Amino acid sequence: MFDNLDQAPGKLGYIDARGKPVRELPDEIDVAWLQASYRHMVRIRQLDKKAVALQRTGQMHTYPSCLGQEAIGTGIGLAMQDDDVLVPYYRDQATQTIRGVTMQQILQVWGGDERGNLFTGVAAKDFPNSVPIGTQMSHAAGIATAMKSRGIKQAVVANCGDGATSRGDVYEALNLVGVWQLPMVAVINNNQWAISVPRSLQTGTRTLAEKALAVGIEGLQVDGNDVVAVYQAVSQALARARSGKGGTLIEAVSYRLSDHTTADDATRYRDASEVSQAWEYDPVKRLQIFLHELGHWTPTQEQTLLAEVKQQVDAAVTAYLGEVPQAADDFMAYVFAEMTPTLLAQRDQLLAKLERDSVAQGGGSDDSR
Amino acid sequence: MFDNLDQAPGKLGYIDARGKPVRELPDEIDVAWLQASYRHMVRIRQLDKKAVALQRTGQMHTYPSCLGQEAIGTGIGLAMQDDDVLVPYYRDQATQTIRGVTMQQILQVWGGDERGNLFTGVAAKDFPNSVPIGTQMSHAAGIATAMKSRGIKQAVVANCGDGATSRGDVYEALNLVGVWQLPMVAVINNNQWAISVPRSLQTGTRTLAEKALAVGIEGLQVDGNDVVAVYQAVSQALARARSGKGGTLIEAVSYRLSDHTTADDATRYRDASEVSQAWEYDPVKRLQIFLHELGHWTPTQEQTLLAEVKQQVDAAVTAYLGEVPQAADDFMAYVFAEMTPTLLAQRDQLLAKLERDSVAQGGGSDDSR
Amino acid sequence: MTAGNSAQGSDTHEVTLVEAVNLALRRALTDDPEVVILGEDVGTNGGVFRATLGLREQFGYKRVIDTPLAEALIAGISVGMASQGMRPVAEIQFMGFINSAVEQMLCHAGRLRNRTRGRLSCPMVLRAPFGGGIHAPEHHSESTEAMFAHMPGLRVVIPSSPTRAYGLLLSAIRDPDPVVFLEPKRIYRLVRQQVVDDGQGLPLDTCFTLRQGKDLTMVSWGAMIHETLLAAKELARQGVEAEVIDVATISPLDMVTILRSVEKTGRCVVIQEAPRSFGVGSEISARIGEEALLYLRSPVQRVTGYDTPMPYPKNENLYMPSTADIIEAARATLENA
Amino acid sequence: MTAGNSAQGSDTHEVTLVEAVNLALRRALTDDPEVVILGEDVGTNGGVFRATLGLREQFGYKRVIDTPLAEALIAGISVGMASQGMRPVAEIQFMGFINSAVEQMLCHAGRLRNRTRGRLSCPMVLRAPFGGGIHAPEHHSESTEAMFAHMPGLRVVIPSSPTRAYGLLLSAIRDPDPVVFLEPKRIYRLVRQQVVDDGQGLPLDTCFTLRQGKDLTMVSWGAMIHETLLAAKELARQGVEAEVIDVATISPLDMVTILRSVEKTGRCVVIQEAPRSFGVGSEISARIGEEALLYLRSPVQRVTGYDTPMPYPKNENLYMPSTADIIEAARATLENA
Ligand SMILES: Cc1ncc(C[n+]2csc(CCOP(=O)(O)OP(=O)(O)O)c2C)c(N)n1
Ligand SMILES: Cc1ncc(C[n+]2csc(CCOP(=O)(O)OP(=O)(O)O)c2C)c(N)n1
Ligand SMILES: [Mg+2]
Ligand SMILES: [Mg+2]
Repeated sequence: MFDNLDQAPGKLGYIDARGKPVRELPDEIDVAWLQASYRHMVRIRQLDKKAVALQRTGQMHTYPSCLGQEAIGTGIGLAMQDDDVLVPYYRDQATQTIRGVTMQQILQVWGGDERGNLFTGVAAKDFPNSVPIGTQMSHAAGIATAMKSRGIKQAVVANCGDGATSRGDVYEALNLVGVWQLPMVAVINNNQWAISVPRSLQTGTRTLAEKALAVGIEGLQVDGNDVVAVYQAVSQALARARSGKGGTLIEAVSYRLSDHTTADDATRYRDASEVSQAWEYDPVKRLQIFLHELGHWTPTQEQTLLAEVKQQVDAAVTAYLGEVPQAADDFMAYVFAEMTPTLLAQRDQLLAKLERDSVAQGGGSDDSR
Repeated sequence: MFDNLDQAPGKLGYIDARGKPVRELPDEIDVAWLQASYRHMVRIRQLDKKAVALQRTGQMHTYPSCLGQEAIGTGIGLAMQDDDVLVPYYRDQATQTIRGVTMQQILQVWGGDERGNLFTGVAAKDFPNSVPIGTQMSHAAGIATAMKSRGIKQAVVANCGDGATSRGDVYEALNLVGVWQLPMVAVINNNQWAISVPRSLQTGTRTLAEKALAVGIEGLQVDGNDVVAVYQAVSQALARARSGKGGTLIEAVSYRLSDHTTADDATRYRDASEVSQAWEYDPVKRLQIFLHELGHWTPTQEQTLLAEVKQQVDAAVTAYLGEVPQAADDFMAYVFAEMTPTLLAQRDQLLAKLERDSVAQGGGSDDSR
Repeated sequence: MTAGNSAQGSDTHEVTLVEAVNLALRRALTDDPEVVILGEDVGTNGGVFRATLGLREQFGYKRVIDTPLAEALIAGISVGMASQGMRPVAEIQFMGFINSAVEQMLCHAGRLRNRTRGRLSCPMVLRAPFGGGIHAPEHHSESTEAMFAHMPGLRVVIPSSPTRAYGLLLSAIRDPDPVVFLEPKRIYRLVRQQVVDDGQGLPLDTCFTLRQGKDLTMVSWGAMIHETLLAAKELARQGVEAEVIDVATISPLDMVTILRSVEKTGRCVVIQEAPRSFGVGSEISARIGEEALLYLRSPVQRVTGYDTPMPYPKNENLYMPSTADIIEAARATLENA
Repeated sequence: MTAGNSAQGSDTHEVTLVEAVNLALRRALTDDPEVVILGEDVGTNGGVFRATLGLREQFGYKRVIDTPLAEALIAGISVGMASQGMRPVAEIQFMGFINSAVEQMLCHAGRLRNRTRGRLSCPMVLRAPFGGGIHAPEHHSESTEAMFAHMPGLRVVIPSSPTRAYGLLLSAIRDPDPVVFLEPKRIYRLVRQQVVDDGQGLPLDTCFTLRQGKDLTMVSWGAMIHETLLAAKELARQGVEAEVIDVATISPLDMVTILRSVEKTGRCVVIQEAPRSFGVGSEISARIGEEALLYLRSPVQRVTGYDTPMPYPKNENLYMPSTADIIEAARATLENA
């Protein structure tokens, strides 16, 4: 499953697959931090489950689950400072929610509503996720260039998958980080698969971290299922970046426990046994056991958390399902800062057409053509 | 001038900048081989000089000189076998002529005549040079894929400059060589400059050879001004490739002694002192001295060679200048295997227009509009 | 596929468009050892739309190749392979991801023959599912065929039915020059048709007249052919006989068929899903205006998408041209006398 | 530049088109600290055409940035910088090398505002010299403006004189949305004009009528404006008054100006250097046919390049539309009565 042994999540972190400590926790990691991480991870897993369920019942479009990737997103989210900028990919729901993107917004995006990208607060300058694989990495490099040029001590975190490392633009962006010493931390979510293509068919290197060598930046591998390891790696890399010491490439070794998206059927191309084995590395479970064995997580706490999270997720779903539709012409209104005469004319056509259809159907335009 | 000391040409080869042996020559290199190499290098330098002169006198369009790069091209050309395929870039005149591309064809290409790409014989499957930087590397990977898929023991040599290593498609192609173990040898002509941009602004790595690490192939640096070193490195890499052991990235460290092209003025961005220092590493001179000190090159031989080469170059120039123009509609005739109705109609328009203009000008269409 | 699976002989299959693609690929792989399939997820997974389903099993790893995730590379190695006499049929997973392959298609695929005055050529096919209407995420619904149509040296071919998918794809693969083959994914599984798997190609560079009519000409391609035919049917019910032309090969354009029809009907509606301005419909409309002006009894009408990105799925339908839009445009051409 | 070099105040300069570009860049750098120049060889070398000459010296390394050789990267980091409020003005060395930047322009630059419903925007300019006629090597002569014109969310702007280069570039840089700014390199140094360096932009999204005329309308852009004006002059000598319209902003297209003129003249020639089919001229011709049909006294004529790659320099002139071609087309529109 994992290309080679030293990539197995649990070998490069603090808490192993069975929830046992691998080495002493860093000083800044206390019980409160661990509990908070755990809460984030449980919350995002529930949201994720709900999103898949909504898709299955026709209330959501294609959705990319982050099942099994919660530690990566959470570790990054907790490591980032408010004035850092996040350039996510589509499995970064955990990081996004920590940065204040609402669960409703996440549902909106995959429910097919651009308003889900209207982030506010800390996330106001963050990018929405990028669908064309890899293209976001140069945006991040550009943001890092702006930060460096303005002399602000901020940094960018940019994420992508293992498959994305085959794209030339990812290399181009990382190469720029190296030559311009940009304050950027790139995290590769190596979940072993790019849809049906295994990591071993993407590149001949033993690790993805070593791609840092080709661009002259730091590179390291961490256990992507260990939230402490991800947090530590990203925190330290961000500190380096903010202090002008340049960028880092972090390979977070993990596993995609879900189908690629709800449109995918992973049983077509990978063994059930591989997946069930991967479940033994579950990032959420291991943290629960760890906390529990430390004496800091009880079944009662678990139940309270689940109830609380259920309420939050349900509230988000209710808000999502109940939202006021966008104005019909919203998809024209933001193409340019001001609508051009061409678009104004096209808007008139659209509105006339909707009027026509509504009359033809006896009122109310709907989803069918 | 050279980013760091171990890149200085002369340090990674057999014959140093002063024409002194650095280490024992490989067995297969004998006097005849050295003399043949020297002849090639002198010939290409003369052709190159002539091409620049033709451009200065308005008989040639923009031309990229290979002054100072003769050892790279010659070393590669001599290392390749007939059934290997060359995917050159625009400074590979030396390799091309060794593979049977005629001097006249090289002049034709830069004189603005597509017929210069009508290679025959050994070069019949070679690519013409590629103007969009880096794009040729994936052609080479595709050719290597075809070879591997057909089970033929051939290999591809693909070349590019130091600047080209910043292009994502170069990385993509090399990555494929690594993961598919393709029979391809990539040679980077690190001539320290990409037009006005020094190597140090292209990437943060210490060498370009180490980019091989990111794609899981062999990588090495050689003295690109030492024809023996280039030959050895490419020969061995080709042997590995042909025997199914995968690809190699060779960084040939050199220096662009000329302007970027005849359209460039390098004095705008680099010091004369740098260039004159680089002349001390001249690949042609050092081989001459080496041969001379071995007792195998006399002033008489030099004079004979120069006379002989002059004759060859002059003949090529005469042929080039005297060639029959292409048919007016040739630029339409090869767009598709057969001219489409659209193109046939456009050809009629063209011919009518030429007829009209010829009548208007009292016969004979010319170069002015 | 409801009929037998064998690509030998000439079995008849009742297939959808995507199954017809599969059938053509299978036939090409069987007939010509130089044909190889490559792309992302085309192997074990059989393609995200299952266009390459079962091909890996039948033809093996060497002929059905999963590539790394890099579209510029997919196009670039196809150029290289084709230059040596192979016949690569590359899949771009969605047309929205074809953009990094633009450079290879424009600079090399379409020019290799011309650049070398016929010494090297580039018999490759770049397949991509295109168009909207399946409620897919952003960038999964693009129709940028105009971009490729403008590139010299490329053919752009678009089937609109299972039979045409089969016949045109075979011809595209056998064509000695590069073809961008765009598959209208919205109708991938819309209807089944009898396809005789006899290895017969259909002609490229020629329109297909799907319906004869004397009152007006409707010109379209790809998935919009579906709405166009529905509109023609409704118009017929209203007593108006529309001629329906499937352009099929977008470039080079067969204007003869279109002009002949417009000369007969004097009225024309061009239907395209892509954004309105600078689309393929513009060329067709321009050519009609320029070459059949005296026959035109009414201005050419274009029914198109808007000059906007395709909206996220919730509002996708606001963007898509509809049957009613086509009927309205047809009526408008009929009003001018 | 023959006059003073200062970008302060409002000196008058007698400049070529490329010098006007330089003047506008200098002015933008002076006025707005968020403006940065980036690209290959734009620094010490001042750009291969010298468009950025002296800017590095005046504004330093942080504002005038030599990038690695990677066009996708240049566009991509510009998107990133612009999203944070900077105003990157990126140079692509030749339009023939813009193709790897297509994905960023299409998928991101033109969509960031729409995707985020106005939260993020992309005020960047992508400059590139374009067009043929300077006997440059392959890929140095492309005119692929139609490709960008079809992309929602992008402006495509093309100046045809020093004054318009200055004014349009300033407006492009100040525009809140992405602009592809194409500079006709064939006329980079053709004429000098008085340019007042007063920081005044010229309006985008609007045609410029360069010559009034009642007999026919000639529509063009970029370098072909030169031949178009020559043709108009010759026609005037022959007693025919042509109205000459410089489209200037290719997308979004100002059809009002064009239609108003054609309604007056009833005849139109569209002149484009790019390959004929699916070019910008197709859209213009289509719109005229569709919206001014009743005014047309003769079919619109297009004078264009051929559907071929630009030939290598020796035969470049065979490809290029000429003044005589324009006159011939104009005459053809006049023959139809
Ligand atoms: C440029 C591009 N090509 C193809 C796709 C289709 N696609 C979507 S996700 C995906 C696989 C991505 O794999 P990876 O980078 O490992 O990320 P993961 O989904 O595994 O997290 C592909 C091929 C795309 N979105 N963009
Ligand atoms: C894609 C692309 N971008 C830009 C150019 C313009 N250009 C031609 S050569 C060159 C520099 C190439 O440098 P390098 O790769 O080091 O090769 P060298 O010319 O030094 O041998 C540039 C930028 C081009 N030809 N192709
Ligand atoms: Mg993955
Ligand atoms: Mg170089």
